[in-house]
Order: sequence, then structure tokens, then C-alpha cells
Amino acid sequence: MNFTATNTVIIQGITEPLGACYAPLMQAYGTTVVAGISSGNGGRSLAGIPVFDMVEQALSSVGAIDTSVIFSPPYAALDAALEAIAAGVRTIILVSQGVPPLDMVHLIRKAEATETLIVGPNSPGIIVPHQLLLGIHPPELYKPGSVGILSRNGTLTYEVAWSLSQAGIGQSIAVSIGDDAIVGSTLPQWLQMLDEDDQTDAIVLVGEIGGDSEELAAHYIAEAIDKPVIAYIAGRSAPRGRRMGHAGAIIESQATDFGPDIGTAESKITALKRAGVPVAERPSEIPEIVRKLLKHPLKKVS
Amino acid sequence: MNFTATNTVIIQGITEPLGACYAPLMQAYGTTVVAGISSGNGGRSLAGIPVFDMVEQALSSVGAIDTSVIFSPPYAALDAALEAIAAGVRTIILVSQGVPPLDMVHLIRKAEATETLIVGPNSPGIIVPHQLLLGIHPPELYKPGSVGILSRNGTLTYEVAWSLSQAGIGQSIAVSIGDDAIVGSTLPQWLQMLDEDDQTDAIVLVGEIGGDSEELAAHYIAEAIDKPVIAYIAGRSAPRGRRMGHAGAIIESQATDFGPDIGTAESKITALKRAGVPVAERPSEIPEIVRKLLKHPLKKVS
Amino acid sequence: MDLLEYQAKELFRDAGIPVPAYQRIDRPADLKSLTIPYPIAIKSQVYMGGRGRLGGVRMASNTIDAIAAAHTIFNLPIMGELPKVLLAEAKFEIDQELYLAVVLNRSIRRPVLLGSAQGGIDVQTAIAQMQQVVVDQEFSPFYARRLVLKMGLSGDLLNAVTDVIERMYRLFLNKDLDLVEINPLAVNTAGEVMALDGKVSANDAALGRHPALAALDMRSGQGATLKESRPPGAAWLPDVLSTVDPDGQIGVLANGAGLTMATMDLVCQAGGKPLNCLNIGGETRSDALPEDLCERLEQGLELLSRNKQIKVILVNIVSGTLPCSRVTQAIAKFLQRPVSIVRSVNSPHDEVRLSRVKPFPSLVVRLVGVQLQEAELSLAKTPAIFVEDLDQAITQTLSLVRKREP
Amino acid sequence: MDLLEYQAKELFRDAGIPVPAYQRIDRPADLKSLTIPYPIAIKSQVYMGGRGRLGGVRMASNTIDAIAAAHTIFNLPIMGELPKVLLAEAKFEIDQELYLAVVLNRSIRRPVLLGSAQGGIDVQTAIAQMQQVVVDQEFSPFYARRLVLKMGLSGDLLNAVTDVIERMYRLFLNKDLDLVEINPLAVNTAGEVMALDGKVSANDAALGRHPALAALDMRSGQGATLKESRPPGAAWLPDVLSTVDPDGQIGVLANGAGLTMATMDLVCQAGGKPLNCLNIGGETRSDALPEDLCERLEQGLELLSRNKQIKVILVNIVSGTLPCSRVTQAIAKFLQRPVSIVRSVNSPHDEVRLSRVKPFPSLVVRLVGVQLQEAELSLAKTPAIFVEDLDQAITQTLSLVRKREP
Repeated sequence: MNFTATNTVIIQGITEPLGACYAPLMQAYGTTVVAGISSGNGGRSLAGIPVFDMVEQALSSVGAIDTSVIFSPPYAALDAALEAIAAGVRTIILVSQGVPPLDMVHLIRKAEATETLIVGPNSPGIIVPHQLLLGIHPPELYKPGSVGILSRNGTLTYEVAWSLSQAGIGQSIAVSIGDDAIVGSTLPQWLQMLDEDDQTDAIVLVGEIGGDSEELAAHYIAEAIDKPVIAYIAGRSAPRGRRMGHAGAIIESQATDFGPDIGTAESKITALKRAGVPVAERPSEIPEIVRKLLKHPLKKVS
Repeated sequence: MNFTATNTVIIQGITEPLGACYAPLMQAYGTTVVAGISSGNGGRSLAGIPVFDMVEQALSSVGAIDTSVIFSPPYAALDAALEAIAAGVRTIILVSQGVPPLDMVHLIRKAEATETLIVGPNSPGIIVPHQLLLGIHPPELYKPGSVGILSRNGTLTYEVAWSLSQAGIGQSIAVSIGDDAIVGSTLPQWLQMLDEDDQTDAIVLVGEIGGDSEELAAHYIAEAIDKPVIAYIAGRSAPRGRRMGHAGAIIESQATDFGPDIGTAESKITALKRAGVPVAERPSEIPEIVRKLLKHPLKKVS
Repeated sequence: MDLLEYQAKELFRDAGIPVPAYQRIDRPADLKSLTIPYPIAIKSQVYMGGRGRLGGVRMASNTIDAIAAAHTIFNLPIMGELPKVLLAEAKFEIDQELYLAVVLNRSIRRPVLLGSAQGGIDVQTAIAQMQQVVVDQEFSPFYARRLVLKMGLSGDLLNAVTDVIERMYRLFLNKDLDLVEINPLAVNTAGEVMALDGKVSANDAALGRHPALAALDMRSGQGATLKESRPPGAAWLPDVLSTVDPDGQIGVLANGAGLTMATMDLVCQAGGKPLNCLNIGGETRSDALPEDLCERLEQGLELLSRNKQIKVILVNIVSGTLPCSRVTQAIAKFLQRPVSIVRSVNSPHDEVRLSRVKPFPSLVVRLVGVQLQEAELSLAKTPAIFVEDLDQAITQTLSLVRKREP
Repeated sequence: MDLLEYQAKELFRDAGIPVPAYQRIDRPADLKSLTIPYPIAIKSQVYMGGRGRLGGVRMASNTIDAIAAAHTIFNLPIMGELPKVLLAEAKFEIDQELYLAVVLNRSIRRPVLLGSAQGGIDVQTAIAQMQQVVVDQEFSPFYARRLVLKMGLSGDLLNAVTDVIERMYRLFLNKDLDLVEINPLAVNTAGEVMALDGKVSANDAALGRHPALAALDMRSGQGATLKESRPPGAAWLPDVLSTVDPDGQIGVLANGAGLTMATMDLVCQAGGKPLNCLNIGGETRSDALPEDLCERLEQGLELLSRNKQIKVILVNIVSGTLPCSRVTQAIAKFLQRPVSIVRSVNSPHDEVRLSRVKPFPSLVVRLVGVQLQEAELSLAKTPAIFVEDLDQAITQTLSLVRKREP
């Protein structure tokens, strides 16, 4: 992992309301924001950040770009990401929600072919406390340390970070892969990166019901992760109702390859426990478990 | 180059009239035709060649496949080629004419990404005399030897081969890149392959008016080819008339990046002569020039 | 967004997928001017499943029977849903029934093709024989062929079904669908195929770029287009409140789905009964500003406080950039609001007069963010109870509910 | 296949590219029921260029003037071409004129986007400022943006023109076009853009999968669709004979474009004058058999021998698989044919009675392939002259022409 303050970062969609709000905050946090991109607004500047019409113009003006944080409207996000990839950017944070899933399928194929890391969409992005903000995490809730937070959501991630910070446990990084149906990177991908990251001693996995991300993560933890992992799953009390059209029965059980129970909190918690991962009952329990594990790391049996 | 009788070859579109006619001829010439592909005809056989519905079925039945020769109808050719690429085939001969150009653009992008060699469309394919027939060259007109024939056309290629054979000059290989507007491989690509081919001592380039293939080839020969090259260009006496709509002037000169004269016989012959390539006035002159060059190869000055 | 069968068939027909001759029936009298030959099937157009079993499909061989059948079906609710429209459809002789679908698989993040050689009404048999092909690269018809071969078809039928799947996939791609399903794809003895029933679900996030598709929404009038046509940055809320426990007395309001669920879990774990949980939305809308949270918060409080059963509202806001004092200002503003006429969110066309009956629900407010002390101060003048710790907020909420129990 | 302007504009409109309000005018009286407001432009709908310079575009500000202008234009040939249809179009105020095109570049084997900030009637200025962007990977709008920036546009106009190019590209891709051109794309002082004139060329090879597009062929009635609807394997010939030298007395017939050109070159190099050269087609049609060559050969001979100016026909066939004896059988068969009524290839709707006047053209036949001796034998009974060597065949042809000169 190479998420440090030396990363050169551009902000695509910098003139969108969300982009215009967070660009100065990212910069103030120490992130090296070298350019903003907004078609039709080239030549202006925003909070001292020069704005270009296209990524490739920024490239020739500011040199190589490591990362793009995209605040573009959802239907423009795919094009923005492809433009960044064409300009050689290999890490892309998609903050915007509402990107059509088939646009994401297209982008994921392109990302695989070009070895590009995509985070999001519908994601607050990445924060490396006191170093780097790639997205919209509220910096005040984080403090530097050695716990990596990995999640699928936004404000619940902040909640967990805050409870760690209050307990004096700092974070090496926090990343949310995003809360849309199709996202650019997976929990296993990130587990591997955090496992290899020298700054991270333990991983807090913040999951929620729906999909099978946590089940896949549990499987991957059992197979390949050496560092201690602590999990929390939101949605234990959620009503089980599922939309059932006349195709429902077949599609629900077959298309997504879920058994009847996969996607529920029970399924996820069971899978995680089976993988040797302690699962916190409530957010406030997390710091305690982390502290215990960091003092006496469980030796994984493989 | 690895065009030998040990190549395993499939024929896609084997039940099309053209495919059904040439499949047995290819096999009779010694080509290792391991399977034919024709959707809806799986389980049958044609001239002893087992027919499968899909390439991947053949794969599991006959093992790895080096080459596919495609006789599929023009609108099915792209899918056939993509199917072959997905099954790991990395050399594809497209015989059929009439493949829509944008299908070829799609296929070329895919071929570049997968390092697949595409010959054609609208091409008689490749013949290695007395070893291998990948397409529809008439074997009777060829004899083994050390001259490589590289062309864009069909019957004129046979004519040149026949005049060489009659003069006692055999051929190492003959390949036509095809006569459609957009083809899968270029003259420079093949010049390089023939330059590196141990079996080839000299190259006969059979060109014709239209496009800028020969100009590009001439440029490439001057830059990178060490073996002697002899050229012949058909169409010196062709009327110069070009279709001129009201967009004509702009498109003709700009879109294709041609100067006003590029594409004519004069332009091609001038470019070739400037590259040190002797240009035969008529097909019957070719054997004589080849014989001279093979006896006293010109040393290229680079 | 789900489509009704006749809408799906219109898309199928435009995509070149064979469908029987059909006619949309808005009232029984429409059958007098039927242009398709008898016998016909008359089918209830509802979103719910199971209509065949429940009498929502009837055959008719003349106009009199057809009109009678239509009257019956128009008045027959399917799982509580009455049809607004029927479909009259020519009969097709069936030799074999196949199941076909194209659907997005969020786990492998690719579209998949599904097919079963045993389609039709018996879902279990269809599932038992279900085959799947993942479209891992750009689609080409060979993916469809791969599925049809796995289904065990051969010869001319292989090519005919491959062609249908190819068209289903193009439709799926061109219209940003979540699902295209044909069940059954009927095959007659001549080997001709026909899509007898079908289901199409459009992706809600993509509807804004398919206005023609969005206009097909029969459930909510203007429906999804309404949402898209809101001015950028305007506040928005989910259309439907999720009901957790019908006997509950607690309303939970939080920002973000994960946080809302976590808060709800804590209430339940402590023995509380949430009636409604409301997620007022996260912070990743490109056209929204952090300040918009305030408006959504006021709307959410309005919505929850409308239900007299709710005794206590627990507000849990983890604010990103917006100072907590701004959040509490919004709460204070809400608490000073006069009673007003608003549109119900559940049925946006009915006007509901709010009578803010006593006892107005108690408000427990838990916030995370900057300017927390200012926030606490600004709430001091209101009846709302400010708590900093989440677990304590839960305890406080439950004790308030107990206090207010009759 | 080229489209007329009004056909191109229909495609533009469907693709969401802004075009002025327009109406197709089939006869001057149509202008009485005009639905667009005056002033209007009335434009000759011809395939040839230069109509503006030649009076094929006129302005009119009322019905009387419009009808008069239409009468004039209907009777005004543009480079020899009379319009069958006119276009009446609303006026658009022009502040700036841009040139835009999407075209396939056969050299780099990719579509390219072309744009010039100086569009309009002055082609040289447009060319001088022409910018180009190669679409090397799958298209995405950023390619269009790249072009517009190179053209020097900025601000809102950048986005408006990018949007037009994106739509042009989707049209190009969806309809398998060779060319989509807008010239000018007019910009008014409010920054609105409008495609005032446009050109679309459809790719002939792909027309078979775009029946709606193929139906737009105004030049040849059924046109390209006719070719596609021929039964598989049926013989086919190019629709138009290429005329080389209008004073020539030689007809050249060969199989394959390269071989035909090479044969023609040899005739010319030897001082001969070919009137017509006919390529009866190569061997790479998937639906054709080698035997089909015979039928095409007979048709070709029929076609060439119809022209009384041709004294000698030189046949040069390099046969792939088909034995030469089969080729000579076809020639022999042709030579024994009775005079027949055939359709002219150049104007397929006129029936032409062939009177095979003496002297019937001499036939020099040169063949390459197997069974050459049998072939020579079978021709021995006919007036055709068989030659094995190509150079000798040329000599023979020229000496025959000289012999038959008056």
C-alpha cells in the first residue's frame, strides 16, 4: 500500500457541490491535491487548486497523478474514471452514489485489464489519519495508530473510528469499499492489502446485512489473513422481508448464488466466527476486543 | 513463426458452403484439422472431421488449438473469432468477405489485448507449401522453397506464386492479409515475421492501389527489413476517379490522412523504390528479379 | 422498478424476441374490438406473483366468455393487488417450456445468464436444472450458446434459443436492467420459440437516463422520474418507512443505512421495540451539500412524529463536516414548527392534516462530530434530551418509553 | 451508401442531435401545408456536392416565394443530378460555424473524430484548422472532449459540442456508418448549437443488419437490400462496369480485383485500350461454392459482349479449386447461348434486347489451374482462343484487335 501524503491527487467533479465542499478539506488535511477537473471550467481555480477541463491537461501541467477522487454526477462517473485510467491514474476513489451497476461492470472490466484499484462508488473513500484524506471521512473522528478499519458504509465507519479514537486506539487507515450493489474493490482485496501493510497491526471489519461480501471475507480471512481481525455486523434486528415478484424465488436463490440464509446477519456472524473472527455485539465493544487482541494476538492455525 | 504441419487447426463455419468445400482440401494437404465448429451441427462429422457446436467443446475433446480458420457468414465472424480467442486460440484466419468494418475494429482491439494474430477478412489465408494450408490457396500452384509471398489479394497472389513455381522458385510461405478496408494484421507486421523466419530468404510483396498499406510497408522496409524485398503493384492503369460527395474533399484528404496522391500506383511505386525495393513491371518479371536478388543479395544501407 | 407483463412484452417485441399477438385491455368492453383471434388467454397484470394459481389467468374462446372473464379478473385481487390492466393474448401450442434469465450478480460483479430446460410454473423443477454462464468479458453471442449447450439443447433449437438470449442481453444492457426473465419460453412441435410470460426489472439508479422506461412506472404515477426531476441539492428521503415492530413505540432516525441499522440493533438488544426506522441518507450525493442534512432531518422528524404510536424518537446523527450545532439548530427549529398540512410520504397524493396531539413524542438526541458543546447548549432550551454516548442514548430512550407507558 | 440530407437529419434527430425544424417537400404544393414558420431555407436533396454554389439552396419568407423557389430547384440539376425531394427548414441565427465528423480510418484501423473551429462552406479554412482524435479503445465521451479542447473551445460550448460528438459517435457505432459529418454545426449568440447540414454514409457491407437504413436507398429503388436478399450461393456481379478508356475496344474479365487490375495494366502497358474491365469476384464468400464461378463468368461475358464497341474480350481466370475444364465448359456454354432478353446491369429496370450483331467479339482465354489440357481441348471446338501464358495472351489480344480494326 502506498497511501501517504506524497500521493499526487486530482479531484474530478471539483465544481459539483460535494466536490467543491470537500476539495479544500482534503487539501487542508495535508493531501497533495494537484488539480481539479471540471469540463467547461478549465482555467479557473478553487481554493487555490487549479481547475482543468480534462485529466490529460492536468497531467502535462502537474506531472504524474497517483490518485483521483471522483465527485462527478453518477451518470458521468464512468467516463470520468475511464478518462483517469487513460491518463495513467491507477487508484480511483468514487465517492458519488447512484452510479448505474452496468457502468460499474464496464469499469471493473477495464480496471482489471489495467490493474487499477477502484474504491466505491457510494463510498467516503480512504483516510490515513494525519496524512491523507481521499474522500469525505470526517478527520476529527480519527487519530493515527495501527488499526485498519475496513467497511462497506459511511457514517457507521465514522462511528466505529470515533469509538476507537475515544478509547485511545488510533487507526492506520480507514477504507469503505462503498455501499452500492456493484463496487470496484472487494473486502478480500482490501483484507490482503491491510494484511501486507506494515502500519496495520489489526483489522476491524464493519459489515452489514445484504449481499455476501462478509461471507466471502470470512472465507478469505480463514484462508489467507495472518493479522487479527475483529468484526461488527449491523442489521441483526432487520426485518427479513424480501421483495418477492413472480420471478423472485428463482432469481433470489439462483442468480446471486445465495442459499436461503446468506445475506442475513446470522449467516455473516456464523461465517466470521467459524473463521476465528471475534464479532462485537455493539460498536462500543470494539475497542475493548481490539485492545485485548493487540496485547495477546491469537496465533492463527492454518 | 510457427506455421508447420504440427499446428492443430479448427474450422469455424465448417458447414457453410465454402467451409464444407475447403475443409477436406486443407486436411488432404496435411493440415492437422482436429475439429470443425458449427452451432446446431455438433455431433456430426464432415470428411471425418468431428463437428462441435462450440470451440470450447472441441478444446476439451481434442486438446489445445493453435489456429482457427473461419468460414462463418460475415455477420457471425466477429462472434466466431471472439469465441476462438476466449478458448485460447491465438492465430485466426478470417476467410469470409463482407465483415462489417466496425466488427473488425472491435476484433482488432481484442486481438491486441490478447496478442492474437488475425489474418483477413476477405483473405485466402496462409499456405506453407507441402506442409500446411490455412485457407483456400490452390496448392497446385505452389512449390516449397525460400521465397515468402505477402499480398492483400487472392487470385493475383496465386498468379504470382504460379509464375515463381513455373520458374522453379519455391515458396516458404504465402499470406494474404485480406482485401477489406479494415483487416486484422498489417503488411509491416508480416514483413517483420518473414524477416525473422529462417525458411524465408526473400520476400515478394504483391500490392495494389487504394489505402496506404504499401506506403507504410515501404517505410517499414527501409527502417527494419534486412532480407531482399521485391514488389509488384496492380492498378497502374486504373482510372483516378474517386467518389466525391459534398463532404468528399475534407474527408478524403483528412480522415484517412492521405495526401492527395497517396493510394495511387505512382505513390506506392515511388515509396517502394525510395526504400530500395525493386518493383516489377509485370508478374512475369518477378521470378527473374527474385533469382537475381537471391544470387547477389543487395546489402541494405541503414 | 418492476414492469408489468405487457410492458415487458412490448420491450421484448421491440428487441425482436418473439411474443404472441397481444392486446392491452383497460376495461372489459375493450374485448369487443379485439384484433387477435380466439382462443385467447386473459391475464391479470399485477406485480405480485402466483396469479395463475389464484385464478388471475383465464382462457376464453369467444367475446362473451372473454368479457365475463375480464370482469372476474378485474375484481380479483392477487395477494391484495387489484389489476388496473389486463392482457389478452393469442394461444400458442406448447411442446416444451424453457426458463431463461439475464441478471446482475453482485457477488461476482458480472451479469449472468440463467437457463433451465424445465421452465414453466413448477419453480422447483426449473431450479433443479438451472444452468449459469457468467458474462465475464464484453458480451458476444457465444456466451448465450454456452448456456444453451449447458441446458442440453441442440440442433436448430440451440440456435433459436441462443438468438433469444442474445436479444435479452442487448435489452438488459441497453436499458440498464436488473433482470430480464422469460418463463416460459415455449417451444412448439415445429421448433418455433415464443416468450409466453416475462418479467423485467429496471435499475432504479439508471432510470434517469431512460425516460421512456421511467414513464412505465404504474405504481407511483410519476414515480422515479419525480425523484430525478428534483432540483439538485434538494432534500430527499426514502419513499417508504421501514416498519420493524408493529407494536413498537420507538422511532429511530439516523443518517446512513449502516448507522440506522446499528442503532436499531442496539434498541432491540436492549429490549426496546422500534416501530419505524428512518435513514435520512448518507453523504455521497454529488449534488448535495453537508447542510442538506438539516432539511432531511426536519422532514424525517416530521414524518416520525406524525405516528401517534411513537412515544420516543431516538435521533443518532454522525455528522461528517457539518458542525453538530447546526444539527441541533435544525432540531430546535423543528420543535418550534407550527402544525402544518403536509403530504403523506407513503401515499403522496393524500393530504393529511397533522394534529400534533399531546403527548408529543420525546426526543433523545445523540450526536457525533465537532462543536458538540455548542450543540448541547442549543438543545438545552428545548424539550429534547441530549446524550453524547450511544449506549447511554439507548438506555435513556428505553427508560423514557417506560415512563410514558400508560 | 450515402444518405440525403433530410435522411441524415432524421437520424440526427433520433440520436438527440439538435436540428432545425424541417419538412420534406415532395412537390411544390407541399409548401402550402408548411408547419414551420417563415423565413425558411429550401434545399435541393441531391447526392452531389456544391449545390449551394449552384443555386440549389434558396431562402423564402412567404408561401408564394417558397413555391416559386421549389419549382426552380426541382428543375435545377446539380452536377447533372435532379432532386426528387426538397428540404424546407427553419432559419437559425448563426454566430459561429463548426465542422465535426466521425469516420473510420483504414490506415490506423480505428474510428477518428474530426473537428474544425472554422466550419461552413469554405472547405480550405476548415481543413487548415482540422483537429483529429483517434478512438483507440472503446469510446467514452472523454475522446469527444479531447477533440473539442483541441479545437480551442471552452466553457459551456465545450460541453455542448462534446455532447453532439458523443451522439454522433453512438450513431456511427449503432448503425455501422462509414461517415457521420455535420458541417456546419452552427452556434448562436446564446451558445445553442444546431446541425444545419449533415452527411451520413452507411457501410455497404453492414447494411444487411440495418434494414431500416437500407430502405433509405433512394438511388436504386430496392438497392442494397436486393443484393442481400439473393439466395445464398447465387451468382452475383458488381453492379457497375468500370470504364477505363471510352475509346477502347477491349473487354477485360478476370476473377478478383487484384488480378483484374493486373490484367488491365498489362493490356495498357502493351498499348491496348480496355473499354471495360469486369471483376467477376473472388472466392471468399462464405455462402458460395467454387462452381459459382461458372455462372458469374457466363453473366460477365454476356454483359461485356453486349457492348458493340468491344472487339476482343480477354478472359483471365486463375482458378482456385475448380478445374479449368469446368471454366471452359462455361465459356463453351456461353458461346452456344441463344440471343436473349436480359436486364441491363447498369440500369436494372430497363429491358434490353440483345442483338448479337456480327462481328461477335473474339474471345482470348487465359487460365491458370488444374486440368489445363482438358480445358484447352474443350475450347478447341469453339471460336475462343486458348493461351496458357499471360504475356502471350496480352499479345494475342492486341493482335486480334488490330486484325479487327476497320
